[in-house]
Amino acid sequence: MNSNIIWLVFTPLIGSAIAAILYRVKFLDRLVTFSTFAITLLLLFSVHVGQSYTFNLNFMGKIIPLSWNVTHLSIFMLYISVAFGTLLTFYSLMDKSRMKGFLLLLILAANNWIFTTNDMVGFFFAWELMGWASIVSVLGGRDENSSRHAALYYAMMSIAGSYSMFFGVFTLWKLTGSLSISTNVAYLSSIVGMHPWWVLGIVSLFFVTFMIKAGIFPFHTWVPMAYAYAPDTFTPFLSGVMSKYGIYGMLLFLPISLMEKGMPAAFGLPWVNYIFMWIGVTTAVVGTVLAFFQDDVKKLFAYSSFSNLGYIVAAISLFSSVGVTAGIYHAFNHLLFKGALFITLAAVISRTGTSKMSEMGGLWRKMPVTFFTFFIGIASAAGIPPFNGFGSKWLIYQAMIKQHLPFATVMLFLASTGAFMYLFKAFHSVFLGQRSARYDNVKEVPVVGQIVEYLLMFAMIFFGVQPGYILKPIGAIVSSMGLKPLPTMANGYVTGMFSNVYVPLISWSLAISFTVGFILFFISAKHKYVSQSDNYTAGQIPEEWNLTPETYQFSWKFYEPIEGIFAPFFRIKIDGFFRGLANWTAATSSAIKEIFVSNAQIYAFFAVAGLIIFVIAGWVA
Amino acid sequence: MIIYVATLIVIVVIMLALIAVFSKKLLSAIIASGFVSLGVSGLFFFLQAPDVAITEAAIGAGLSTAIFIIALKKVKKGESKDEE
Amino acid sequence: MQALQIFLQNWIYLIGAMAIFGIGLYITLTNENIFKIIVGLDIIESGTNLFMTAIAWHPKAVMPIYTATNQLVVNGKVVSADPLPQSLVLTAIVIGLGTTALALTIAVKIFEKYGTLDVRKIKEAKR
Amino acid sequence: MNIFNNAALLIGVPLLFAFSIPLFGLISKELAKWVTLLTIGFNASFSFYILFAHKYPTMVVMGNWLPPFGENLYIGPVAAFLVFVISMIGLLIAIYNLWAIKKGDVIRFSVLFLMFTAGASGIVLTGDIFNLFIFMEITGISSYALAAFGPERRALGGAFKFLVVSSIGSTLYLMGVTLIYTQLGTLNIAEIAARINQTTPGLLTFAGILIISGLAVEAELFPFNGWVPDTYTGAINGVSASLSGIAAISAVYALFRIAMTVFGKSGGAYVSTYGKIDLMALIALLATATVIIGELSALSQKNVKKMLAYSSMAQMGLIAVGFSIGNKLGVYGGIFQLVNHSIAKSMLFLIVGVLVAVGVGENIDDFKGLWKRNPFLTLTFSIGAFSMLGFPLFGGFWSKFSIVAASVQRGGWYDFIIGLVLFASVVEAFYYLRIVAYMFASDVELPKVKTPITPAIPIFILAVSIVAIGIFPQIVGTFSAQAAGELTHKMSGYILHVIPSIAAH
Amino acid sequence: MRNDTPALVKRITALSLITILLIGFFLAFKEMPKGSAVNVNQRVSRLYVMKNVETATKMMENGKFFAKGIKPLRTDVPYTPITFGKSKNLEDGAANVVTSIVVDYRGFDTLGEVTVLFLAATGVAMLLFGKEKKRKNKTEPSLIMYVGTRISFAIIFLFGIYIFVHGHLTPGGGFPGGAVIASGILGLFLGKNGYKPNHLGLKVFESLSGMAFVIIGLTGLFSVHSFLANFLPTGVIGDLYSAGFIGLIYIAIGMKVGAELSAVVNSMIVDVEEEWS
Repeated sequence: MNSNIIWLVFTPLIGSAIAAILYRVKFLDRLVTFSTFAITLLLLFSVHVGQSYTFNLNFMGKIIPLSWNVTHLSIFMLYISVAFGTLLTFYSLMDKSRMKGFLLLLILAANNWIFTTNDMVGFFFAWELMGWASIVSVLGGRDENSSRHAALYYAMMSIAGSYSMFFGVFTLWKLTGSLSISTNVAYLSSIVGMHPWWVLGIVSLFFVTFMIKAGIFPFHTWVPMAYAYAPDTFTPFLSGVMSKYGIYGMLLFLPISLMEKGMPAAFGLPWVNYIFMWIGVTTAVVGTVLAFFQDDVKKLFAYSSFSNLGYIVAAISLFSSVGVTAGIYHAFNHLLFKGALFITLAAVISRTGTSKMSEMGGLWRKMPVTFFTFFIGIASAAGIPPFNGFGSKWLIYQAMIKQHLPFATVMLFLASTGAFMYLFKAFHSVFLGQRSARYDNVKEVPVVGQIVEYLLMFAMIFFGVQPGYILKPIGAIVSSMGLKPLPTMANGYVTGMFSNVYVPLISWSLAISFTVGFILFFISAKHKYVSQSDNYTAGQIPEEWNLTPETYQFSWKFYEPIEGIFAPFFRIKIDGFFRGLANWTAATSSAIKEIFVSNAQIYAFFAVAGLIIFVIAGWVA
Repeated sequence: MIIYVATLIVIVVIMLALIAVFSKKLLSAIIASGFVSLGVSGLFFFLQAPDVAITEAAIGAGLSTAIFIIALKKVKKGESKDEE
Repeated sequence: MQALQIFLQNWIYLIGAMAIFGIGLYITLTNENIFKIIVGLDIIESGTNLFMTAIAWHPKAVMPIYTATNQLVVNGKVVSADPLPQSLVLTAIVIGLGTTALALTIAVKIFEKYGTLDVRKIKEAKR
Repeated sequence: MNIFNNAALLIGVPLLFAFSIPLFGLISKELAKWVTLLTIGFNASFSFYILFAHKYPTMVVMGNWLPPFGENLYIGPVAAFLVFVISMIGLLIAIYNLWAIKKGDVIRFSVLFLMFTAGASGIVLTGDIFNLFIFMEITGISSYALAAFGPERRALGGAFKFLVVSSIGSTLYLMGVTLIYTQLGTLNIAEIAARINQTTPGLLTFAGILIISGLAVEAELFPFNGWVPDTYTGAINGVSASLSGIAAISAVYALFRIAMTVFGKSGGAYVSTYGKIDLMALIALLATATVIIGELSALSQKNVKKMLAYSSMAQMGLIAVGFSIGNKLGVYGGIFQLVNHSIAKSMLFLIVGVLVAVGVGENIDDFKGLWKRNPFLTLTFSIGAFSMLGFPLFGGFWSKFSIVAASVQRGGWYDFIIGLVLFASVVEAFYYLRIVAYMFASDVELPKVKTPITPAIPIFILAVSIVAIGIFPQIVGTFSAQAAGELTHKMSGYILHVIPSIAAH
Repeated sequence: MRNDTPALVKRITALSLITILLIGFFLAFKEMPKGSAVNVNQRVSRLYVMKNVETATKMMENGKFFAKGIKPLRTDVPYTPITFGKSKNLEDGAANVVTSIVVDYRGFDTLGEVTVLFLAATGVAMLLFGKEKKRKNKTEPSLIMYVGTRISFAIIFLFGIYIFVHGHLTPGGGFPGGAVIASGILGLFLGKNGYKPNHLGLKVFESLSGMAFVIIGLTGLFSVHSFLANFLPTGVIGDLYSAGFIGLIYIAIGMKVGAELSAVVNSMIVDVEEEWS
């Protein structure tokens, strides 16, 4: 009984109350948010695996035990989310975006509660709390109309998702009579043999909610809008941490993932996992393809983030020791480099005022630290060895090949090459290339931002070079799930099934060659500063080309030929289904509105007609 | 014997109610409903309910019809006022 | 004659009450003029009152008032009409008056403000 | 059976002051409003005393004639709790009226408002089926007059529709009561409830349908609730707040006291009724239709007040779904949601009232950028909206949670019902969040708007109570649990308390 | 069912709905005791007519009233025969059993009933509130009308008072008495254009008589510990002072209904200019 667990939930609630009161003074509000995050981080050190806490709630006429207990998975998730949150709030101390502190703290409270709870009531309460708090915070984005539209779209999806979990929680409660997650999961895995379809039904109710939150294939349509139009300092948290709730939920229910004999296997995997793996792969591919053609940089990274989620889901659904380790490891890496990318983007957008790539360019001289962080973020997102992205992608491929799924692995390769393409496009059009006159007086991020960026750079490189520090806790999680953890020799090694890679050696060789190239570049090349307008056309600007400063920026229609190739696929709109549902509801609502024809006599008619129907029903029955 | 008188009154009352249904002018409908109340209060007499008969006569036939006609006057006056 | 008399005693008041109730309901449901609707409501009220008093009566009933000549209880059995529904009808009549008075006032005000008595035109512009 | 006759003051004192207000009015208009306020305050404190000094279950005998022969008021857990809620909401709306009602006939308005609240608490207290009709008429007539009050012409249209439909409804109710009287020979609810199975099934079903339809008009179930949107939109905001807050409680109570206690079969996990068709299933069907139609027609409304009207109709459907599930948990959820809905909905109407009076319009686009113009009202509106949607940290969460729990627990085609209800509440989430989103939009520069003090008090108290219930559900939860016990077990919960010797041998 | 459905369609559907409803009613009536089958002895009103509710209550308290299967044994509740003019201090002295039910046994209904009428009158007055408008061309009633109504008013007024003072002896009571008085006053209105009754008097009278009724109820509560209980002795059945507090209540009701209905008539007859501005 360690009451600190409860304090994990209550400190953010109290902090959010204080922040709500101090809402008028912008800086104080951010200071309170940051300090609450920091306190929660300190509190985290006092919470250890295996501790639990129960609180009796007098509800529904009887005593409902709300229970918290801390598992390896929850400790791991807590540490990475709260640490990243502290970093983010420390960065947003100086940022002027309209991020409401008390809402972020509410989400933090829900975050701590979700990760540690062991009963469905608490889980659902926290899930809904996190849901509506994030909906309202997405509202505060820069551009009013689109952020309202995005918030409403996100609200509909997440509320519909939580209602399907509502159903799942109570069907389980009816079956087992208890509300605690562990007993229910155990019960489900016990009866999976007898009637697998029943278990599949209940689990799919939960998985729909988790897929919506994580933005997996059929339910990914809200992700680009929500991430793009949310306040800039909230998007890192939204994309980095909140998408991991879906993954955490899936990991909770995965142990019963129909591995038992009940299910016919396909390619060595139960067919449900096989389908789920394919869903992950399609998410990755869809995300990458759609990311090519975005002009808004935040939308581009939104697509890239849910395609990385696709990677994670593909890895987890294999449910082999390598797969799950790779999934969780990639989740951590994704949080790190996606968070870094979005924070640097927030800095760039707050400086340049626009998020359109075609309007940016050549900022690296003006914002060098942000440039380097962005560069390392891009490199690790693409999976280049010395940085942290490499380890997890490499492990995912290992897991896929080990599971003899050649076709899916090829698709994932395609997705990751595509990833490199759009990452490079973003990197080049934001920082490299010619800087237009507008950004001459752009200044670097203030010191606070730079500290955060140095920390992020250090983290990405450190976990890239020494993956062991992360793989050890993940190993603990995997063994708690009943799978054999991966052997990690020294901290440096990342061992797949067939080969192991001594990562530090690779990174040192890369670092050396990189610095040599850099020195050569400085010594030899006679480069002079060329203004943006006079490099394309060697001096003249032919009228018939009607080039405008924007179109000078070569990120304009960067991948037009590829767009041509994929054009036929764009006709099938993924969110056509949801848009169709919305139109159908609007149509039925205006049809049903006709019933209230505001004529007293017709209402009397309805009353008498209703009465007659029941009289007839009385006779018939 | 009395039951036949009562049946007669019931038939008269139903006829009056039908007049109220099919009358075009509002005033005749209201007077018809007044007589319906009167007929009903007569029936109450046959149903051995003197209290109810007096009340129905005083309130149903008397005051309801009076209020109806007063309200009709206000509306009729209003209509005539519009035509001026 | 006997059978007709018994049938009449059992059914005539109920038929009368339900006929008035039906006609009142018919008026309310099919007329556009507000006053006609209120007349319909008034007739429905009279029908209901007649029905409630009809169930309190039986052929050999006596007025439920003690007078020098009127014997309500004959060798231990009550022969008078049932006074309870009659007291309910007393209340129902006055409630009918209250509702009709309020309905008429509202009708007058509707005519004053909407300018028409047609129930189909009493509605706000559909924005 | 302890008889606590002083509780008759709950009805006696409001009546006395209602009759005397015209005299106070001769002195000054303000005094009339204050008398209404103080009398409802007395009612609130007396019911607070009964509730928290745990004086219930007790009975008030009228005229020294014990129940099956005379009339009685039964104050069980349901009645004590609901009277307290009605009086508190009535008190807060009376405070609002101090500020809102200035022009027109103020004295008679306060008389009608006082009797509206007293009539509603009368419905909840009474133990006699005809007396229930009388109190329904008292609440009815005062709500017709209150709904017709006000300068706008749509008030009159709405009041007329309400009057026509609900006078037909009360006639049907009267017919049903008379039919049952012919076979059982009594008008006391407890005795009818105990002896309901001695009636012939054909008559029982027909009388049941008549009574349920009569009550369904007030309780806003589907075919009978045509009048709701026009009356709520037409009436001035103080009146629509009291209609959706107070009249709703008494109407739902009356419907389910009759459906569950009078017609209900005791025993069995789920309450079902005697007669050829199960009235509870019938009500469940109506309620689902109400929810879906209410939510969908609210979706396409541009006027916030009309939207609130449709949404309160839909919430009444949700409450009726909760009750009609029939097990203890369902009734618990129903009562909890009823209280939450009354608090939140009356607050929302009061806020719209203040906004209209202060100059902000009624349409959604007038609400744009309200956060900049008046943070207090925007915040309270969002709290009310979030509680209606059932978001955590607000009252609505716990009640919606228990309703869904109960209906999934009952299973069968109740799963299907709750599926539709959840779809409808996603639609409801959309149009409430649309208003909230409009309010927080900040790209429009409009002058600041100051909230007058007097209406701010009730709005603040209601908002605080929503959040308090959200954080500590036990405040309302304990009472609704006891109330659910009384409603689901008709013999031990109600009948034996009123007539102890009815099943002595 | 739209606003503009043709009248014929509306009529046919209304007719069919009503016929089905009436069929439903008559099917229910088949099972209902009617005509000679009506047996007042099976109903609770047997105790009201025989005025032996107290004996029935004592029987119920020691459990002999409800037999097995919750069958109420109303018929074998012992009773003492009541002879008009001789039997003294019965539990309820009114000779008119309907009045005893309306005021004594179920007095709470009548209290509600009076409030309903009071609310209706207040509602009417509230909606028709405003400054009076002079109406010019209105036909002046003839002299006969004026003099006739003034004389007949005195007689009607006296008759109304007779009805509700003798409410407990003869049929009629507070409500018809009040209505008769109101129709008398209506005559005054019709007698002269612009007849203005004394508003203040009407309002005060109405409130006082209403409060009188509630105060009688409250004295019952404080003296005999039960709201609306009879606290006066019930003399010999048939005398004028024989029904305890029933006479008082009916006088209060009669006055109140009379004042109220005339106020309703007054506010409806007068033309009013609404002052919402």
